[in-house]
Amino acid sequence: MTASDASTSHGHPPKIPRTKDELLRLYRQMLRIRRFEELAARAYTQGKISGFLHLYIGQEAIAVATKEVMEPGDRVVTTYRDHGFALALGSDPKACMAELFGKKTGLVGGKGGSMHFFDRKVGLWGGYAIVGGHVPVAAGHAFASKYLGDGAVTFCFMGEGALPIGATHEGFLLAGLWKLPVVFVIENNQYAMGTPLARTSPVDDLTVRGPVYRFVTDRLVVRDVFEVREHLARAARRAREQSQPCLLELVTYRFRGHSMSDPAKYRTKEEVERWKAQDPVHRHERELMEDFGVTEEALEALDDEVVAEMQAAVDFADASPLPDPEERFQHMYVEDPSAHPELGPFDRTDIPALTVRSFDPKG
Amino acid sequence: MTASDASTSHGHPPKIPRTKDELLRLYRQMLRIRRFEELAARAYTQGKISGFLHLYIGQEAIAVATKEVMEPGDRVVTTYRDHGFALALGSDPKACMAELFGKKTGLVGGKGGSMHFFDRKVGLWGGYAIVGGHVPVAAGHAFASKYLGDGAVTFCFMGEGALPIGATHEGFLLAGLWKLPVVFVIENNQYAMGTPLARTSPVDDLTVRGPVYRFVTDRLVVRDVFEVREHLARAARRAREQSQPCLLELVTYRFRGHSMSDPAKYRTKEEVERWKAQDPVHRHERELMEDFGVTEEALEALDDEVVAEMQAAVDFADASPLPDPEERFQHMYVEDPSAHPELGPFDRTDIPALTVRSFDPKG
Amino acid sequence: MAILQIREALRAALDEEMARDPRVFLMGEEVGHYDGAYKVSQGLLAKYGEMRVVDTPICEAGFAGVGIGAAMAGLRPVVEFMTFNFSLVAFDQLINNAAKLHHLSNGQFTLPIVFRGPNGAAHMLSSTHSQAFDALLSHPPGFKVVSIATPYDAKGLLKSAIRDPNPVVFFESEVMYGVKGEVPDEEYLIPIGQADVKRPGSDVTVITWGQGLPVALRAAELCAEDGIDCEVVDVRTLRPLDEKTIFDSVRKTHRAVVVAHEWPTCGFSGHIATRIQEEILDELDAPVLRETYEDVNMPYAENLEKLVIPSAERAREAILRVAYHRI
Amino acid sequence: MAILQIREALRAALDEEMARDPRVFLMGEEVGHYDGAYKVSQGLLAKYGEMRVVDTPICEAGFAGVGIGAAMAGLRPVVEFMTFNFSLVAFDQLINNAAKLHHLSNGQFTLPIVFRGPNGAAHMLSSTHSQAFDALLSHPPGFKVVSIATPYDAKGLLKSAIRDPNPVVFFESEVMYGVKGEVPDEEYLIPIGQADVKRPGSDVTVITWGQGLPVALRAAELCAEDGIDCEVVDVRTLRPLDEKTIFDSVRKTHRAVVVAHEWPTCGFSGHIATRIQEEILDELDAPVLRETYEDVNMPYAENLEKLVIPSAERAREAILRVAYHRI
Ligand SMILES: Cc1ncc(C[n+]2csc(CCOP(=O)(O)OP(=O)(O)O)c2C)c(N)n1
Ligand SMILES: Cc1ncc(C[n+]2csc(CCOP(=O)(O)OP(=O)(O)O)c2C)c(N)n1
Ligand SMILES: [Mg+2]
Ligand SMILES: [Mg+2]
Repeated sequence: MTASDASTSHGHPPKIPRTKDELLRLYRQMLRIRRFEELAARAYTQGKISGFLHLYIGQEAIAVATKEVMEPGDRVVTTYRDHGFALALGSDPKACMAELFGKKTGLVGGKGGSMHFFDRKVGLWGGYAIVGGHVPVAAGHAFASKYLGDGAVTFCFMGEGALPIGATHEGFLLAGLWKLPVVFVIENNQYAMGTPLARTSPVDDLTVRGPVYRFVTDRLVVRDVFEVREHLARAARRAREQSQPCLLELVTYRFRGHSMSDPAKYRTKEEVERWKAQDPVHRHERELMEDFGVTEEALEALDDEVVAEMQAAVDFADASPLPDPEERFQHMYVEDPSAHPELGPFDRTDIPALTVRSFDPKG
Repeated sequence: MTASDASTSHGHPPKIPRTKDELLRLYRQMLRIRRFEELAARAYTQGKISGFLHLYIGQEAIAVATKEVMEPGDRVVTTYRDHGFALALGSDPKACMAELFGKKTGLVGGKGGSMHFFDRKVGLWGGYAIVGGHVPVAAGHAFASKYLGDGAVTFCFMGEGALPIGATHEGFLLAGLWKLPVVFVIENNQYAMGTPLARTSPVDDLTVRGPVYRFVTDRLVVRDVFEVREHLARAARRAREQSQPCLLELVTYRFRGHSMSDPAKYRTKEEVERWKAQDPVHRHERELMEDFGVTEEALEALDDEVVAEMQAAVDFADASPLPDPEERFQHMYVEDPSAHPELGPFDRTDIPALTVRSFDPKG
Repeated sequence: MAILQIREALRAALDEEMARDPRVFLMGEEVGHYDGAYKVSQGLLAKYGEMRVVDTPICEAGFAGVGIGAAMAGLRPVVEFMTFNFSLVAFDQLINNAAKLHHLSNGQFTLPIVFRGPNGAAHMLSSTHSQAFDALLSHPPGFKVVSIATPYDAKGLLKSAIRDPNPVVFFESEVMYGVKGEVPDEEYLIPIGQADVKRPGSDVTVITWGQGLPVALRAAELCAEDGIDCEVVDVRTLRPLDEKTIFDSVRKTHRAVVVAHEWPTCGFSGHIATRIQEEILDELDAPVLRETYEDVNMPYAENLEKLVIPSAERAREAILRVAYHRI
Repeated sequence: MAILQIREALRAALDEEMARDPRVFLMGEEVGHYDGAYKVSQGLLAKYGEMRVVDTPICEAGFAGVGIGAAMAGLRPVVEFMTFNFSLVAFDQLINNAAKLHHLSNGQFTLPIVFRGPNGAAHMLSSTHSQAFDALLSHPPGFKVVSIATPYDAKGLLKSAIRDPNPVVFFESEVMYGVKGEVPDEEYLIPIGQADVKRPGSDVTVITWGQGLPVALRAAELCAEDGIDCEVVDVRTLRPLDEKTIFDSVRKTHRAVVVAHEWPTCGFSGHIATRIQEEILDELDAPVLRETYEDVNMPYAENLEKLVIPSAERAREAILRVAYHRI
């Protein structure tokens, strides 16, 4: 699984077998993300959402494919561009939208907003907003998996803009040195804010750094959610079964600006159109109609359902109360450890011995 | 010039033509460093030097070869293991020793000690003691060279222990992206304090990271000062003439502990002996006798001269006054810019336009 | 006199200094082709080219270090942090290199460099993007530290910062780039290290800077309705601090309140209170009180954020308290 | 009672906690095979193996981040910085991740992690290796911050820090690892957030912590010769600060001096002075004075370093000054 045996041409992707039901299911998931964000964008222009709002539109196939390969206990760690992962992993769209609205009912009680979705129960270990800063943290999650022998895989996503920063390098290095069960995924949407990759990277193929860390690497242009799933599954298997860290570069595109305040004037209309022509959501829509005989009416009905679900999220968010004033002090410090089951029997003396696996820095 | 065409075997190095005078000159330079440090080590045990004292003994050929390839205006930026460079570049041993003694007459007036030799007039742009922190600074010196078109090359040295840290990666990346005229040299003495490379790097060949930054890379085991000079010269030429940054890994060994307080118990006696057997200083000593007929007496006389020079440095340091108390406040801020010619005509309006070369991030 | 926004005043300062001195260059994320994340550097790339308006990858330690190295080599870098929140990854470069190398090299190398960008909470950006580093970068010796709050001060102080032979930290504010004010047409400089009395008064000294200034001025207005006449001192420079202007005012009013957009523990507001009581305790008729961020991480929710950041109403209460006025 | 060095007391705390709770592990440079740069972790690798005593490459941001991630996942990391000077490269991890994630995730994730290591000037290490980060890491909310000065406190507080469900910054001192003192044979814990009166007295309150303690105690001895009876309060914890013990003492003595191994601008010493004047100004018969580092980068030369760091003689002068005693 090296860059060379990945398909990187812009032609039709190699056909991976799929059923109509499967395709419908994944298509629906992608559509849910897109419709959620379209409504969020509207709410932003209405002044109901503030701060930074980074949309995932165009990249949905990645989050949806990730959920497909996750097993219970697996984790996703990602950037501020995090709505897609929350919805794909199973977060309640109501809580997601309420978070954007800064409401008490939000995913993190209105403390984080768009950039900081955390939803432990679905495996979302956070949206982080300092570029690269989450990479060592994800390595730490994987370190814990190795320590505890829990068999979990950590999926860590980052933009291509995160490769120059030191934290990314350090997280990679420790994961490679200690052979941690982690899959690092570069969502290369080709721009970091207004800056194209060519102006920040000495090289075009970002997986060239694999050998520095003894990562297995892979590279793929995102067009087909099944193809993304296959590549992610391969990497996840390596991480889970051999504790072999992998670096996967997924070349993709965001159709909107960096955030809501970015008019994205740095891209040509032609370039955007070229990428829209291979938008996975639209491709799969055509596929459903052309290859599986799904009618336009059926797709419209599905879309209506999805829009209704997301509109309900907006209505919920709108109607939700603001956080209580004293909530700003809540969770500054853990006052009552017993309210945090994850802290376990922290002050008891009869903790069972953990099975700590032997630790060979090279093995 | 790739890792593969560099000689990395432990056999006799390829014979590079040399004259007796040349060999004597370089041998003397190496010996000067060694004797200086031996006397410094003694002064340390006598309590005349304090703080951290990191000896360069075993690595002298690198500093001496560097001086050989430098042109006026070139710079050396290195770590806390910096005595060798100061002496090789031409700093006054008296001022160096006085710095170790914390005296007013020291290279930096007693402000820095062993770890922070700066001697602008000989091209020593500093000894830095935060691992990796000087790498972006050196890239900045090279950036200025590109900006000013001054044709200078910056030589930046680091231990192999500096590769995991983010600052090194970031400095490399910017140098590669902007094609800065810099030579990065890893002095791989195989240990970072007590830690062998195998416990901190996922890979053995550190030049494997070259392609990430579009560096030209090279790798060499340090046995022969002429060979080191040749490899450095090649890299310097590329940097100077093509503004092509290079990464050169020099595999070497320090015969002493990490610093004076390190008993170096983490290495076997056999390993140390193996490396001592190919100590460049001793090799060249044998060569002078065997190939050039220099007598033992002549070498002893040379040694006596060198020891006398360094003992004079110790005597000077010992006799020098402590810094005046008010000197601790001196140079906290520039109070009088006119005392700093490097600041130039900073508040005039008739500064001539600089020739700023066109700046192509890829070119 | 032109009426300029703060961003325009900053741009004018950069432009004039770049035109004056070819060694001056600007470096940072999105400063060039994107015309600046907050449009401070709009048009400068077109005018000065890619060598002097340098777009960087996302690696603050790397480009801060390059700026430091370039300054040592005789250039005059202005390094922009998109916001100072992102400077945390460059703290080693700032504190160990920029702030120390002149002293450490015993004066052999000088570091005429400016690190600038917005600092402090903007609006609903949550805790990692709403931090004020006034105290963190004033604590270690070595920097000059400036914080501006008007277009006039922005231009005059940025020009001085660029000409200063020392490393300067220059704080701006995201939410104040659009603030307008008069800026002279002719060239002027404002010396670093001089406070400015933004509103003269006789009853209570209100000390502030940066984003605190509008809060302090509003509080002063509110207090005027209570019959309390506030003197608002904008320190403008945190290092070196113009203690004389502060002490002179307190000697007159015998009462002081500090209004600051920063955390309260080990903040600069506390430093000012400490210095007042150390030097002129006997002049004080009341404790020096402070209106700062609350001691919590910044929440995203609008109502919570509003409670955490300084308010003119709470500042008014502090002012009335030190004036022993019924609240 | 055994007589232990501080390094031995710390080691005993680590050993006991690692034996008690298999989730506790130690991570840092040279902590394992080298037995610790200052031998704090001597013997622990042999006892607990490479998974629980983890030697890291030189990448403080990386391994601090790994510790943070591991803590989120239920482990109990103790991250050693060889010295806190090197933590500067990890400040983003410390301040943006460790100190914020519990709040930012609205309590979904907890961060039971300790960052420990020596802080402050040792002896002749020059400016990049002689820094005290008490203020820098106390300023942003989110950490508990401990600073120890005796073997007894070292052991009892490190055990509490490891058991604490919050991120804790734990400051030690290179030059004090060899300091000896009594440590009970039986297990004990010292709660975080409690100051300790290290010497009772009635005339002047001397507030200190960490490396300041021996200076303060020595100054108190000197003052005793002048007939001034000092009460020395070792705060031990900077966050949360035990203000009650400080205020109670000042209410008794009406005079206070802070002795601190840190820079004077925006320092913790100033925070203490600020809080005293804010809360009990009327109790003060004199300004709160401070004996700290001078406001300069630390020089290497022995005579200069000695002048820059706090001295018992200068502390004595400050004490006599607040006592209005002839100096
Ligand atoms: C350390 C740091 N510097 C700067 C920023 C500001 N910033 C936020 S997102 C971004 C661009 C990131 O681009 P990329 O990594 O490609 O991710 P994308 O937004 O394309 O998903 C920048 C510069 C930041 N958040 N953190
Ligand atoms: C960021 C940072 N972390 C830790 C240290 C402490 N330290 C000083 S030297 C050193 C080992 C460096 O080894 P290497 O880079 O191989 O250089 P060598 O000493 O072998 O020349 C360490 C860990 C430091 N100076 N800076
Ligand atoms: Mg991108
Ligand atoms: Mg080494």
